[in-house]
Amino acid sequence: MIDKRCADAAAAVHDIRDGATVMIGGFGEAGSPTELIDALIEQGASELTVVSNNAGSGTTGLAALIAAGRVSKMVCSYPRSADSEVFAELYRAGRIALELVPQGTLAERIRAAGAGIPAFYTPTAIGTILAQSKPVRRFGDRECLLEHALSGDVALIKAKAADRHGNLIYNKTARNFSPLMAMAADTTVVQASIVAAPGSLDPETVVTPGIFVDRVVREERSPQASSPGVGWL
Amino acid sequence: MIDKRCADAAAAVHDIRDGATVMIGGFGEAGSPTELIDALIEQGASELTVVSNNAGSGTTGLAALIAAGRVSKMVCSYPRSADSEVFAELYRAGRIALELVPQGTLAERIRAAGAGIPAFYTPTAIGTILAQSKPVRRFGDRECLLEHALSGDVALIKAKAADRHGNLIYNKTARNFSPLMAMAADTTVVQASIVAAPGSLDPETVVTPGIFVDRVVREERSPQASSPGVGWL
Amino acid sequence: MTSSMPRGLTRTQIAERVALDIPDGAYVNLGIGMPEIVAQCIPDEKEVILHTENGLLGMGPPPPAGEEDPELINAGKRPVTTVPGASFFHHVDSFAMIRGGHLDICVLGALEVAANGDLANWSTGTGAVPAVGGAMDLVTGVKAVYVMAGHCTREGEPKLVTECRYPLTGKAVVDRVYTDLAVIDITSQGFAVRDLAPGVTLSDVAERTAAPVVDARRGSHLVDDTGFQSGPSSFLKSEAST
Amino acid sequence: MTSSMPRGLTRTQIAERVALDIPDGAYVNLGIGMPEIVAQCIPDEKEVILHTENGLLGMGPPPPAGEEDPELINAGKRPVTTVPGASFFHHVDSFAMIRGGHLDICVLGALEVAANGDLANWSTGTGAVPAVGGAMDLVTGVKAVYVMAGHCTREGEPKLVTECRYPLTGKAVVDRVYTDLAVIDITSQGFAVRDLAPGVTLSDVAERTAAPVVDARRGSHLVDDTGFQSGPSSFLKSEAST
Repeated sequence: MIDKRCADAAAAVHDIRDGATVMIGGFGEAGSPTELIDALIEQGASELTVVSNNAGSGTTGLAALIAAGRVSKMVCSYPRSADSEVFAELYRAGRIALELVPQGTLAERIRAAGAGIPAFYTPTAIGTILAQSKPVRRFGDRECLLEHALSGDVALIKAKAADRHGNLIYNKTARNFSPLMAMAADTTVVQASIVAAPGSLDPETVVTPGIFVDRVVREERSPQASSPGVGWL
Repeated sequence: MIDKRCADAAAAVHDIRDGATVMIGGFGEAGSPTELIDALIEQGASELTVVSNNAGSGTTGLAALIAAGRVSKMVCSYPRSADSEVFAELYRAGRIALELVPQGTLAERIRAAGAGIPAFYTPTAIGTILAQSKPVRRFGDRECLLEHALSGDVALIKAKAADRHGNLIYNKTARNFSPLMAMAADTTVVQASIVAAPGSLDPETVVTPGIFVDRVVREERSPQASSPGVGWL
Repeated sequence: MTSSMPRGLTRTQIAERVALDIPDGAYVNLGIGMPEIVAQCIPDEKEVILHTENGLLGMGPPPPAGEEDPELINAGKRPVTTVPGASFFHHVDSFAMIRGGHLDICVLGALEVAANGDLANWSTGTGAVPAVGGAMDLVTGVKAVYVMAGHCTREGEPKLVTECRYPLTGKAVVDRVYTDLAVIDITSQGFAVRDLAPGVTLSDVAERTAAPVVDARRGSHLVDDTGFQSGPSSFLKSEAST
Repeated sequence: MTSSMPRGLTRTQIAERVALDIPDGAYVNLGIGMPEIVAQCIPDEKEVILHTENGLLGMGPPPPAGEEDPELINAGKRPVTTVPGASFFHHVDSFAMIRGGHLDICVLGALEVAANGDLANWSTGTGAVPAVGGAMDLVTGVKAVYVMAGHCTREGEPKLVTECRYPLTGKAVVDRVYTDLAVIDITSQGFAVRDLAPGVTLSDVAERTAAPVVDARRGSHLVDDTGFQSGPSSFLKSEAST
């Protein structure tokens, strides 16, 4: 039987190794898998490369992972935040590396990894400092950069609902990078507000088919959780 | 106001020019936009390049368009059919050209056109006769072919439901190539069983957002149509 | 119309001026910051579909206080709503709309715009943390790229220049610039003033622009150089082909 | 066990043999034709998710007569059903599953398989209309490529050869071949017989194979060469690492 449910977030992230590339879904707070990130902080893996659109805000979630010194490199499009200096301070101190990628190229590179495309051409960033050292080829009247697939050892993502096969749906703009990261990582771990029986999700409306998902954890802090469980992680 | 609805299929295809590249959705019969194809036959455009997974079966739809001598070239993955000799006869007689493309590469090339990717690398077809004359590049331990985006002047597709913005949902495996072709064609024409008011489709479950759609026609022959309208096209 | 010193347009007035040029039925992406104001200025008689690159087509106005959903936000990470006909999608589909040339217009802020259409709007090249977001994708993929910005910096430095000093977002990508003083097209002749704010003269603009400007106002040789040259309706007509 | 002339397995028996090797929880694509039979042979105690490249994960058996939906079909364009937990998707997402290495196993037919794993299964190179479908994507992307075919053609020509004469589907892509006579792995030593059908000897296989075969049966030096060498359970155990 296929049953991708894990007992808790700790179990779902227990085998993430030092030096791993961890993709983390979310655009700002929307879709951020905070319970899985907290479990990863607890678990202790370090020297991580994190692929995520942003570099954390406030002092929780990804910002807390960075503040704990676990991240040696960020791959993202927008590591600036109004309400957090965590990344900025480490960056200015030269204690964290940054690979800055245009947001669309970042999304496309992640998808490429999931779709078996080792590299593709795009006109985005041509003529800018982000094009430096990348191969250029002309197609018609446009110069394009060669961009490579970007894969992860692990993806940590958040869904609205999952079943034990790993089929997922998301909530509004919390979808963002998560379906792509699910495709691109060797192991995809999901925290979901609702964990339902197979057949509960309409096959027409599944956004991430279960084939892309390895582990499912029901959120402790979601509204569906009973109050004693809230925040115990 | 945005209103992409057309009076009928004839109006929706009236401006397709001789020599146009026409993408036609469907995998076999599933998702085949037969009313739009019939209107295209009536309209008379010729010397067409047709991009479609198959090359028609039986004597209706795409097979009829081919039989009418309107198609000078097919771009497809599987032009063989148990129940039609239309394409085969013309092909053997040298009266229709064929660009045979592996099915996944075909889908990916169409998507690339819609996503602004001029070309990408894939290991599919390496070492086969379909790789002939294509540039090869090695990524890690794999040789890959450079494949180019495949766009269309027009896409003819079938949906289960549409609204006047052109938002679409599909029925089961009738979805197949249609969402990709909608992205890749300059003008996308949809025949839909149901045409509903904006807001009728759940924003979470729209498969093709209206930005990719230009014209919507309600099916005459769909179950929803009153019987007098059936087959009058 | 006033003949006093040029005050120029307020931010909201610039946004209104941009909104005038957005045709009915357009698919539009509004950048973070000043361009966000444009959303509030689109007249009811136009149906304009707003795209936000974090995965929503059919973005509506901010929700009433207390009804915010932290998972329904725009690219600036502020709470928004949806309009009927909206759709959600993931990031790669969202950027396919941008990069595949499906969006009609984007409106972006700027640090500098060069006379050849080069845009710098993502980095001052100093010690700040660099952050590019979707800006490079937008300028490369969207059919028409409009910039909305103060004509000069707070320090009075022109933002319209011969050549950008800041790192580029894209080369030769800007189609038009809306400032507090004027509407300026990027043409083969460089900056071409198409419209002036009330009370602003062509020489006011020329003095505050670090590159030559040409006069491209409709019938500009017939009228004086104060005030809007063309009514919104004629202006809009010329937009139909955008 | 019989010592009479080798009859070999029926098509259904080959399919049953393939199904034995598919582990619980696998994501599997079954090619058009003979491999389709495998779907009916998967035992109830295994949950195997079938993928069909025209856009469905969680394919169920054919529907009862009269309940066919022309818009719910498999890659062979035959009516199918869905199982609980199924999902529909478009073609590029479907082939992302294939090409991105997400499927565990595909089972394909063959015209020829070479000792180095080359596969020819899409074209006889003659006047017939060429049609490739998803075969080249499957052999390139799926983690394990199994071939299911008659050991010889109807004319008695071996399908297992030193070098394919027909146009290739892919180079060095096949992992294992299931025929009416044997289960044969592709190894660095070429064709390695892993299992024999009841009543079939190693020399029966060698005589009908146009390339050298080696004996790779579990404990083959201890037992005679008739009948299955290893029970299904031990065979399956070795599959866990596939």
